[in-house]
Amino acid sequence: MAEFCSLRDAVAAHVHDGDTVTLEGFTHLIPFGAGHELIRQRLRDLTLIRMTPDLIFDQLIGMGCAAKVVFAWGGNPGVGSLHRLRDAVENHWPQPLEIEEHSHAGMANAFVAGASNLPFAVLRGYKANDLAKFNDRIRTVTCPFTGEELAAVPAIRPDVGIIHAQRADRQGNVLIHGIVGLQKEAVLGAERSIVTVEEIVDRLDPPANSCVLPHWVVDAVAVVPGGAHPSYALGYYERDNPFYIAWDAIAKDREVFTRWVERHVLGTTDFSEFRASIDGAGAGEAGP
Amino acid sequence: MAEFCSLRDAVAAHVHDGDTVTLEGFTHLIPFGAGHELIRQRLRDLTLIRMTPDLIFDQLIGMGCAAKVVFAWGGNPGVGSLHRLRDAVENHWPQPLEIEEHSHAGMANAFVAGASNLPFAVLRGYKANDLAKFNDRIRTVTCPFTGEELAAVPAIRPDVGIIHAQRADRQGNVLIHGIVGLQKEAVLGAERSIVTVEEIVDRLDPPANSCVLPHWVVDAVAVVPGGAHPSYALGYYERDNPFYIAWDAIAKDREVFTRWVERHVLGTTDFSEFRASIDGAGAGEAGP
Amino acid sequence: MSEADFTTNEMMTVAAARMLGDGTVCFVGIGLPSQAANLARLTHAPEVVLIYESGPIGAKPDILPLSIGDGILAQSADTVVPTHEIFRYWLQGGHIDVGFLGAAQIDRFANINTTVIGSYHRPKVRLPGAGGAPEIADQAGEVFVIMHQGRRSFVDKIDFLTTAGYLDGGDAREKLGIKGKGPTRVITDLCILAPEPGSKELVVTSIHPGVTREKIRAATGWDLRFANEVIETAQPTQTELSTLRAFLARTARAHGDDR
Amino acid sequence: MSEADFTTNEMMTVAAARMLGDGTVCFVGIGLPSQAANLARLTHAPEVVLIYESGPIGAKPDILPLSIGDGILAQSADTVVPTHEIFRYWLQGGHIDVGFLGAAQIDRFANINTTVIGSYHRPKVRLPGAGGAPEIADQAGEVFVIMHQGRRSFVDKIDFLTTAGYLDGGDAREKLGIKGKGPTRVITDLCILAPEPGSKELVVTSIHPGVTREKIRAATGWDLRFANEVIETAQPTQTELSTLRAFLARTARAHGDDR
Repeated sequence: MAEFCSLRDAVAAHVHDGDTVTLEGFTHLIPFGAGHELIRQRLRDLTLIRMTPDLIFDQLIGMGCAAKVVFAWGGNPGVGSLHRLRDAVENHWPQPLEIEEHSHAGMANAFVAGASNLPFAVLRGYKANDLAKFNDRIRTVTCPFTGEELAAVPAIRPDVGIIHAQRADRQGNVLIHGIVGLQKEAVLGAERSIVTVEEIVDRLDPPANSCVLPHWVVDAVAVVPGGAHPSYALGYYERDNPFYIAWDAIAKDREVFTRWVERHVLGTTDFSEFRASIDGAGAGEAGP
Repeated sequence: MAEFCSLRDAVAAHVHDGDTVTLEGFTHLIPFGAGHELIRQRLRDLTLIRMTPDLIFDQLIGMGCAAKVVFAWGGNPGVGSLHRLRDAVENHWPQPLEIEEHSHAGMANAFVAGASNLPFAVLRGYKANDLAKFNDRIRTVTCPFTGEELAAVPAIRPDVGIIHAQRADRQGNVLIHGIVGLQKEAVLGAERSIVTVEEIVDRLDPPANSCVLPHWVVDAVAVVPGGAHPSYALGYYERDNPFYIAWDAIAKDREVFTRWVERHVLGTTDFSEFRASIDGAGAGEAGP
Repeated sequence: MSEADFTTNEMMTVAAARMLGDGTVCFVGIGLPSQAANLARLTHAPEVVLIYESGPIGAKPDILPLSIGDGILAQSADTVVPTHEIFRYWLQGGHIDVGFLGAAQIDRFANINTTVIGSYHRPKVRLPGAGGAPEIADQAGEVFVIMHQGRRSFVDKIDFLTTAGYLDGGDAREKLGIKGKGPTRVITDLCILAPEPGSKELVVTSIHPGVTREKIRAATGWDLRFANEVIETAQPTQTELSTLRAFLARTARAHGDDR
Repeated sequence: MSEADFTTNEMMTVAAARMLGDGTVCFVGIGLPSQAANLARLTHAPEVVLIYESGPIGAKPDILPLSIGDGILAQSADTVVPTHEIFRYWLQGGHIDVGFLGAAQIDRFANINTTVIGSYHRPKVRLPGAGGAPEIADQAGEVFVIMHQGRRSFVDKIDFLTTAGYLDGGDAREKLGIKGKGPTRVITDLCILAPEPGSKELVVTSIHPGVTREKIRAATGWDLRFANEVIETAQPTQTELSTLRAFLARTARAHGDDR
């Protein structure tokens, strides 16, 4: 049953050290506000799951929140590398990072299997490439009708599913529209769920057959305006491409990165303060 | 690529004796017009697939079009039996009818697997009941991660997928809204597809994330106004409940049934003539 | 018929409706279950969430649907999802509290037959089949069954096990790893039955007003037992009756039903 | 720069765009593939159907998206489906004619590495990873690869096989039951390569204007061969160039890009 609370309370109540956590949103609606709150509350040893890690995982990894990352494509879209992810994998900084690496098709199917309460997903995939050589969670099953061998991956059923959505109504029913990615699956397959939204409205009035999460499958709803920034929220604000571009230089250097997070994330109490802190300068300055 | 044509031409081009054919639509948008055309063209030895057979299968079975039916629930919803289905199973009239019987969950998953081009579907289901005893197409697979045993059913990949939808645009893009059932899967998993629609519009203007079938996955689009009657088309007309009620008496008796089909279906050249033929009298009279 | 009087059907529907707690997420079968679930929604349980297998989630129909996918269900729902999603994400996903089912035949361990009377390949009567019931009974938190009681429906032995109740009784169900609690209540036009702790055999726990034990036993195809404490079902309140009757009257008008 | 002149990047994008037939259903990777696919749509192939893995089907962006899920893709699409549906129903379902990919490293048999340079567990360079490419290359009818040519990208041996081309060449691909034809064209800033019939080794089939064989060989990490008949790539038409430049100018303005 959806409880309305601050994002700080939602994270404190539902996310614990060592949890498996997914923060989904395919380019659209990436839950940056929630990711920052994980950093502020200094969570540790998380297994972080995202099909496309993006800057939010770069920040979490660089701040030492993650013991393991499950992913399929870890880059800064249209810009280049995720330098903090690379530094963790290449140089174990700030700590070693275990990785479980899939393809998009594998992870998309794994989220569906998770929402379906199945232990595994079946797909045509991982054919004739090296992914399964380095990931023993890519296996096979045999069709009991045709004898054909297919790929199998374990279902994604995280402790906590965190997403950002456009809006909720006063009961806590959530509407997502535009690119809906794997958000529905991330919530339905999770033990607990946190949804940040742009706003609360009196009536949700969803279009026919749109993506709605009823209040009784959501644990916490927190209003975080702009909570997907520098990603975007269709109908609210555009993707902040200069932020993504500016991030490259910030993340490239350990010290610049650390100063940036200390100043703008750890040095602020919530996402609106963070937004004020970086205002007017793309991703803001790194700080002294 | 969607070709616009008459329903008669669509059926003549795409449906052949012995084909496996699904006519989907869960209570809503049942393709009655297309079903009648199968009867008019006297197709034989069809394997007919529908989760909930409904009156359209009663008519096809009673007219001897079907060699086999794959289904999960065969009744006249809210009224009672499908008498022609029963007569075929119980008394082999007008001919023996093979049945492959599933649960809704099994068939729903089988349609998804079909649209996904997988040979089988995995589900938690068919537990501790007699269905698998009489259907060797209900089997098991073992999870390669947990060792758990789950149910498996073969994917539904018919020769022809036939559905009715609210509308198409001039390119042949199709919009379905309201209860969308398994229609998308029925088309995407089929070798060939026929879509009947209420009307053609200049602009489809689908709501965000609604159920759209692009023109390049549809083979034939035929305009058949009222083509789901006595089922309904949300936004166009309501379900004709008196027809469903009247059907009970018509279908109960072989001769009454046969006269009814001969008069109203075989005695008409298309669905608009059929509608005129029964007009004003529920399901019409059975004829002399 | 005055509001003080009520039929056995009305008693059955009212008794079944009362089982549904407010806020419960209920997977609703068509017919009697739908009638009872909507009566609950219109009386004591305004926040009950009604899910129909065709796709509507949070349906609030103002008339009783004749089919499981009437337009009123889609139009009044919080959201409508594809049918496969209902079975995969919502039912199998573990989000359903109560499955509300009807049945053609039931046995003493609440096993249900909706498939055939007689042999499978040469049936005396071919029934509609399983529909959604097997997985609803498997995966919903618990199941309520609503059905008329009689010797043809309450049978000593079912001819086909369509939907598992407690199988041979005892812990047979748990032993097979079935998650849902199973049929915790069977509501009929005569009484309410529940599985006896331990044996899981259905015993009568509540008798509807004016019904005798003899009448119930006569309408049961096995040697029916009664719980140690059997209460009398509270008769329908005026609110329950008037709400139900108004609902059914609206329904008849809307369906143009002249039966 | 006058319209008569053009850069090697422009030549690459134009040459790649020309590969896409009108009406083709194309699964589009971000970056160079997206640029080329949209140029095709804006020139000779107005009915090309562009599918992005985030969910948009039939996207018609008037600016180049920076990411694979920009708002303009959703807003301009015929429909937007969940990401899993893209991979399950549309790609695996067999509805994609062409997969249009980029790559970090490619070998002589068009096998692609986008995972690591060096060893997997102790990489010299950790690349982004597989993304959608392995299954796109497996399941699309055929694949076009667009990438810059150089000794660090056109390598004798890839360190990690992320996405199968022709594996060891010959019929190695078919033998494994892979359905899609694989990379039938590799378009670079210098030339166009295609698998030689039989061996499936990439050979140069078309050389961009002003580029020498020596330059191409110098930019290739293996002993590159040329097809028996090598043509010169037709230089960009004025329409192609002006359309591409206007598209990129609109993009730069919209993204506030001051790079």
